[in-house]
Amino acid sequence: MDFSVVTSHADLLWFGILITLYYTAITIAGGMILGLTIGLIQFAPIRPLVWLGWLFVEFFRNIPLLVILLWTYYALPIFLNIEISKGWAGFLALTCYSAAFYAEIFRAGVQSIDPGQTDAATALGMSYGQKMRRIILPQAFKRMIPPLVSQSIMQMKNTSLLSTITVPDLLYQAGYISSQTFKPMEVYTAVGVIFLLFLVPLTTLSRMIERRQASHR
Amino acid sequence: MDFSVVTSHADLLWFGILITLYYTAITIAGGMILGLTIGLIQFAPIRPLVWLGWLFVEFFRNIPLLVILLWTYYALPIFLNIEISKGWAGFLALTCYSAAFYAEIFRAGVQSIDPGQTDAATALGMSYGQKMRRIILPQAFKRMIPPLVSQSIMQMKNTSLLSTITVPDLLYQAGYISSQTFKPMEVYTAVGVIFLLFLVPLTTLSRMIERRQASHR
Amino acid sequence: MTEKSSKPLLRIQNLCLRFGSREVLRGVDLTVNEGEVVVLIGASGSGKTSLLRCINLLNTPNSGRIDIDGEIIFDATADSGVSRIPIAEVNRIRSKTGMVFQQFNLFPHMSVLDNVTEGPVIVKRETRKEVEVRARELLAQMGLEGHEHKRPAQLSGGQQQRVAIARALAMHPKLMLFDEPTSALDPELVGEVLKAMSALARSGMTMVIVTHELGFAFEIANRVVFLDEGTVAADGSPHDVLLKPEHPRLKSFVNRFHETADMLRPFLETR
Amino acid sequence: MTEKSSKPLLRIQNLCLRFGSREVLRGVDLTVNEGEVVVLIGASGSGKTSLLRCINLLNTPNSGRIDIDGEIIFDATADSGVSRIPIAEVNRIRSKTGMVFQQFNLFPHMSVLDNVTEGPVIVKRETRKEVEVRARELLAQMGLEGHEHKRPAQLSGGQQQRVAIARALAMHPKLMLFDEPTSALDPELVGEVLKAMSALARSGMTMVIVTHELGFAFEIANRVVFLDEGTVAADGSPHDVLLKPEHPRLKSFVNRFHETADMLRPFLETR
Amino acid sequence: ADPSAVINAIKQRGALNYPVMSGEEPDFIKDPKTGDWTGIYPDWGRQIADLLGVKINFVETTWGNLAADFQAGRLDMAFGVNPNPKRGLVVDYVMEPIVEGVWTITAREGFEPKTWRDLNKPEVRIAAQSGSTMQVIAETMAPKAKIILVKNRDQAVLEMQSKRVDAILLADQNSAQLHKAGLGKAIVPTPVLRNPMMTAVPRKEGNEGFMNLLANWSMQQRTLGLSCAHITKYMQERGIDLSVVPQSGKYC
Ligand SMILES: Nc1ncnc2c1ncn2[C@@H]1O[C@H](COP(=O)(O)OP(=O)(O)OP(=O)(O)O)[C@@H](O)[C@H]1O
Ligand SMILES: Nc1ncnc2c1ncn2[C@@H]1O[C@H](COP(=O)(O)OP(=O)(O)OP(=O)(O)O)[C@@H](O)[C@H]1O
Ligand SMILES: [Mg+2]
Ligand SMILES: [Mg+2]
Repeated sequence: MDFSVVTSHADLLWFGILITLYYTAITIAGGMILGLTIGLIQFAPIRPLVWLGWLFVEFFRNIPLLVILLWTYYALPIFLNIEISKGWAGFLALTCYSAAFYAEIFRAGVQSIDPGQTDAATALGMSYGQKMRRIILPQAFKRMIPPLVSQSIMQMKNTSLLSTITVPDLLYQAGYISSQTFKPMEVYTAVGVIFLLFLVPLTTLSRMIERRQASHR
Repeated sequence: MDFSVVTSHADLLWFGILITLYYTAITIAGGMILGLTIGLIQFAPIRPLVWLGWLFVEFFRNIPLLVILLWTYYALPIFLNIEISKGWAGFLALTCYSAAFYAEIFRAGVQSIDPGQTDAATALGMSYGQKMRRIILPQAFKRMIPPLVSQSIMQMKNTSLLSTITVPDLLYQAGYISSQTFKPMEVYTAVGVIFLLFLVPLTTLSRMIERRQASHR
Repeated sequence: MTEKSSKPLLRIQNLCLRFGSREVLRGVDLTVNEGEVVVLIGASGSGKTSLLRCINLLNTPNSGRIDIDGEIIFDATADSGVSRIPIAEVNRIRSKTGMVFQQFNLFPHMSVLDNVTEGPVIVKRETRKEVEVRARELLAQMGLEGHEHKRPAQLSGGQQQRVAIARALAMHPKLMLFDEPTSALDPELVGEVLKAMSALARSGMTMVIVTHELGFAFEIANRVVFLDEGTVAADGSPHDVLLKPEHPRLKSFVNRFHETADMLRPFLETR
Repeated sequence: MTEKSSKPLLRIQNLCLRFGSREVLRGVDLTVNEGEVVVLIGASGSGKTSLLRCINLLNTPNSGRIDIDGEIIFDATADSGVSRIPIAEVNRIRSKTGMVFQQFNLFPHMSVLDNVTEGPVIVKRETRKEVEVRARELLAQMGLEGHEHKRPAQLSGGQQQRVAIARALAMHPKLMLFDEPTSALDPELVGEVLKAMSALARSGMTMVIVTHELGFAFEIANRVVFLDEGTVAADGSPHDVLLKPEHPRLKSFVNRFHETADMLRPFLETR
Repeated sequence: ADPSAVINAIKQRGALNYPVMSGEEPDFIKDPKTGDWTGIYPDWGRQIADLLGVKINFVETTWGNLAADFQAGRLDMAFGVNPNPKRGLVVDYVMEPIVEGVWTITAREGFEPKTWRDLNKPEVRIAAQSGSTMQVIAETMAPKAKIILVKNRDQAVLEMQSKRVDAILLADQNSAQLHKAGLGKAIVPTPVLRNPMMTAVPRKEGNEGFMNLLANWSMQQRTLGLSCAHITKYMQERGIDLSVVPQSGKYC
C-alpha cells in the first residue's frame, strides 16, 4: 500500500469532499422542506392531497436512486423539452428521493405523539393548524431527531451516486485519480476513511441523543 | 417515446430481473443471518462482543455501498491475497452492508419489548438464552416485520449498484441496451416501472401490517 | 349542594355512536342544568368515556343532537340528516366546555404556566399578560404556587391533574367534564384532587364527572347517572342510585364496591 | 390466620440499593417466617417495589444479604465483599419465589395455558403433559376454566392478573411476592383478585404483598411493614400499624386513607 | 530473474486473463444469449492465448475499473491503453503500438471546426470521457472551451442528442461509428493528434519475455497491416466506413 497517491492528489480529493458536502447540505435542506410538506399533507383532511402524498412517497421510495438520477438527467429534459444541468438534475433527484424518506419520518413522528395531546388541544378549541404548530410538531420534532440524522447520513452516502452523472464529487475524483494512477485500492480506502471520519461522529451523536431521550421518557 | 426497444430486448431485461432478484434474495438471507447475530451480540453480557458489534455496524453503515462494493471487489483480494469473483464480492458487500442495518433493526426490536416481559421471564428463573428464544424474540420479530420489509426493499434497490462491477443485473442490462440503441429514456423508464411493479405491492403490504399491528396494540 | 337553576346547560338527545359495527352509545338522553353536578357511573366499556367525548365532539356521534348553553354543536336527528356546523363554530362552542382527562394530557414541552395560558392566548387571542395574572390565580387556588415554571414531568400525578383542571378553567368554561380524574393517581394523591373538585362544585360550576370513587360521588353529586351498554339505565339522586339500586345490573355493580368498602370497616370504627 | 411456624423462609439483612447516586434502600432488615403474610406499605417512591425486586434479584443490591429457604441468593455484607453466586444457582433459588407484577406481564404471544406451563416445562424441564394437568387445576382454582386457549389480550384485567398468579404458582414457589397486584385494575375487578389472594393465604402460602388496599391488608396480613425512604419505619400487627400508627409519617400516610374511607360511610351504614 | 517467469506462470495456469467490456461494440461484442465474446479486442486476445497455447479467460470490467482490475491481479494484459506516464509508474507498457489511430471529434450539425484552435473558444461545448486521454486532450487543446465530462460514450451521445454539447472528442473508429449513425459529423482537427494503441502488462519480475512477445506480435500487426485489416473488417460488417476519418491509420 502506497498512500502517496492520496497525498499527492489531496487537492482533488479535497475539492471532491467540498462538492459532496455541498450537495449533501442542499439536498438535505431541499429534502426536509419537501418531505415535511409531503409528510404533513398526509394528515390533511383533504383526500386528494393525502393520495398525492402517498403517491409521491411510494414512487420515490421504490425506485433505485441510480435510476431516478439517470432518469432525471436524461429523460426529464426530453420529456419536458427543457435544459437541465447536471447539478440541477442531481439536486432534484436527490431531493425528491430523500423527501420520500423524510416524509415517512415526519409522518411517523407525528403519529408517535400520544393522541391524548391532540384531544387536549382539541378540547381547548384549537384549530388544526394551531394543534400542529403549537402542540404536535414541537413534541414530534424532538423524537424525529435520531431518524432525521440517520436519513441525513444516508444522504451524504447517496451523493456518491452523483459521480455516475459525472458531478465531480468525492467518488468521481476517486475514480479519476485511480484511472490516472492505476492505484484504486489506496484511493478507495482513503474515500472509505473520509466517509467514516465525517459520519461516525454523527451517528455516535445520534445514538447518544436517542439514548438520552429514551431515558427521559 | 418508443417502447419497442423495451419489448425487443425483453429477454435481456428479464434475465437482468432474475439476476437482480437472485442477488436480492441471497443477500437478504445473508444480511439477516449476519445482522441477527450482530444485533444480538450487542445484548450479550460480554463487553468485547458488544464493541465488535458496534464497530461492525458503524463501519458498514457509514461507508457508501458503492465504496464498499469497489473495495470488496478490488482491494480485498490484494489484502487477503485471495481471488474473489464478482458474484462473491457483490454478495459479501451487499450482505455486510445490509447486515449493519438489519442489526440495528434487531437491536431496536428487542429493546422495544416491555422490560416487564424480561422481568417476568427472569422471575420464573429463565436463563439469558431461554428469555431471548422463548419470550423476547418471538414478540420482537412481529414488530420487526415492517422495518425488515423496508430494509429488504432497500436491498432490492441496492443490488442495482452491482452493475458497477459488471454483474449483469437489471441496470447493467439497461445500460447495455441503451448503449446499443441510444434510447436511454425508454430503457430507464422501463427499469423504473419494473422496480415499482415489484416493490409497491411490498411496501403497501408492509404498511398494512404496520397499521394492523398499531390497532392491535 | 349550591343553588341550582333549572335552565338546561347541556342537552343530549337520542345520541348514538358506533365504532365500526360496534354500537357504543344507543340513544342516550341527558340534560344537565346550570350549576348541577352529575356523576356518571357504569361498568368498564359501558360508554362513559365515549359519552363525555361526544359532548365536545372529540368523538363524532352518528346520530342525535347535542346543544350546549342554547347553541347546537351537533345535530343529526333522524329526520334532519347531519347538518354541517362550520368547524370554527364547533371550536367556539367547544371552548365553552373544559375537559379533564384520566391521563392529565398536559403539554410536556411547556411550563405549567404556559399550559394554563396556552388556550386563552392562542384560541381566544387574549393578551398574554392578563391571562398570566388569571393563570397564577387559578394555580394558586389549586395549591400550586411556586410550581409555575416547572415542567409537568417534574410534578406528582396529583399536582399534574390539578394543573389540568386549572388549564381547563382558564378558558372560562360553562361546563366542566371530568373523565376518571383520579384513577391514574397513586391512592395517597387521590384526596387532593377530589378536594379541588369539591371546591369547584361548591363555587357553582356545572360538572359532569365520570368516576369510580363512589364515596366521592355520593358526597358531591346532585344526580348520579348509571350507564349500561350505551344507554342510561338509572338517573336519580345519589341516595336512590347508589344506596337503593333497583336495576339489576346497577345492583351488582354497586355491590362490588360495597364489598371493598366493607373491608374498610375497621378503619371507620376506630375513629 | 393459619398455622404459622417460626422457621424463617426469607431473611433480609442490612440491604442497601442505589440507582446512580440515589439511595433507594438504606439498610433494610426483614424476616418472613414460613406461612406468614406480610403486607408492605409506604408512600410512592419509598422503595417498596425495589425491595420486592431485590428479593429475587431483579434488582441487584449494593450491599447486604438475602437468604431464601436457608440458601443464600445474595451476599455482599460489608466484611465479606460481594461473593459471586453462579448465575445457574441464582436462577434455581429464584424459582423458589413467584412474583406477580402490577402490570401482569403475561406473555402476550402465548395462550393462557402456555403462560402457565412455560416455567415448569422450560426452566424445570418437567414433562409438558404433567404440567398441563397441574396448570389446568391451577387455572380452575383461579376461576378461569374455559379460558385456557385464549390469548391474554382477550381477558379482562382481573382475569389476566389471576393467570399471572397461576403462572407463578405453577413453579411450586415457597414464597409469593405481589407488587400492587390490583392497582392497574378497574375498581370493579379488584375484588376478584383480592379473593384469589385471600384463598392462597388461607392455604398457607408465605406471601409478601405490596398494596394500597388497606382494608384488604388489614384482613389478610399477619404483619404490616411500613417502608419510609428506604428503611423499615414500622413493623407490627395490622392493628398496631394501621389503626394505631405512632411514627409521624405513618400516621399521615394512614390518615389520607381514612379520609377516603370516611366518604364510604354512607355505604356501610345502609347495609 | 527468469525472463520467462510470467509466460511460464500463464502456461501453468492454462489460461490468459484478458479484459472485456460491455457496451463497447464493435471493440467488444457480447452475445447476449450465450455470453460469448467476439469483436476486435477479444479476437486479438485469442491470438495471444493461442500463441501461448492456453485458453482465454475473459474478465469483464469497464474502462474506469480497468486500473483496479490490474491492481487486484485479475489481468495478465490489456490492449488499447493510451500512453500515460503516471500509469507507467505502476504498470509496464509494451513499447510498440498495435496500430496508430488519430483523435477526432464528432460535431453537431452546422458546427464544422477545422483546427483545434477553432474548438478553443468559450462558446464551444465539448464532451469528453472523464479520466481518459480525451479529457487530457480537451483540457490542453481547448482550455477555453466548456468541457463537459461524461462517464462513457453513451452519455456523450446523450449530451449531443439533448443538444447540450457541440462536439464529442473521440477516437477515430468511434467517431466513424457515430457518423454512420447520423449522430454527427466526424472531423479530424489539425494539427492531427496521434492515438497509438498501446498494451499494458502488470509490473512483475520476469515479465520481460512476455513483453517481448507482445512487442513482436504488435510490430507484425502494425507493419503488415494486420491490425488495420482486422479493424476494417469489423467496421465494414457494420457498414461503417473509416474513410470519413481520412488520416486514420486504421483504414486499409
Ligand atoms: N376509538 C375507538 N375505536 C373502537 N372502539 C372504541 C374506541 N373507543 C372506545 N371503543 C369501544 O367502545 C366501548 C366503550 O368504551 P368507553 O371507553 O366509552 O367505555 P368506558 O365506559 O369509558 O370504560 P372504562 O371504564 O374502561 O373507561 C368499549 O367497548 C371500547 O372498546
Ligand atoms: N431503574 C431505576 N433507575 C433509577 N431510579 C429508579 C429505578 N427504579 C426505581 N427508581 C427510583 O427508586 C425510588 C424507589 O422506587 P420504587 O419503585 O421502589 O418505589 P415504590 O415504593 O414502589 O413506589 P410506588 O408506590 O410509586 O410504586 C424512586 O424514587 C424511583 O424513582
Ligand atoms: Mg373510560
Ligand atoms: Mg412500586
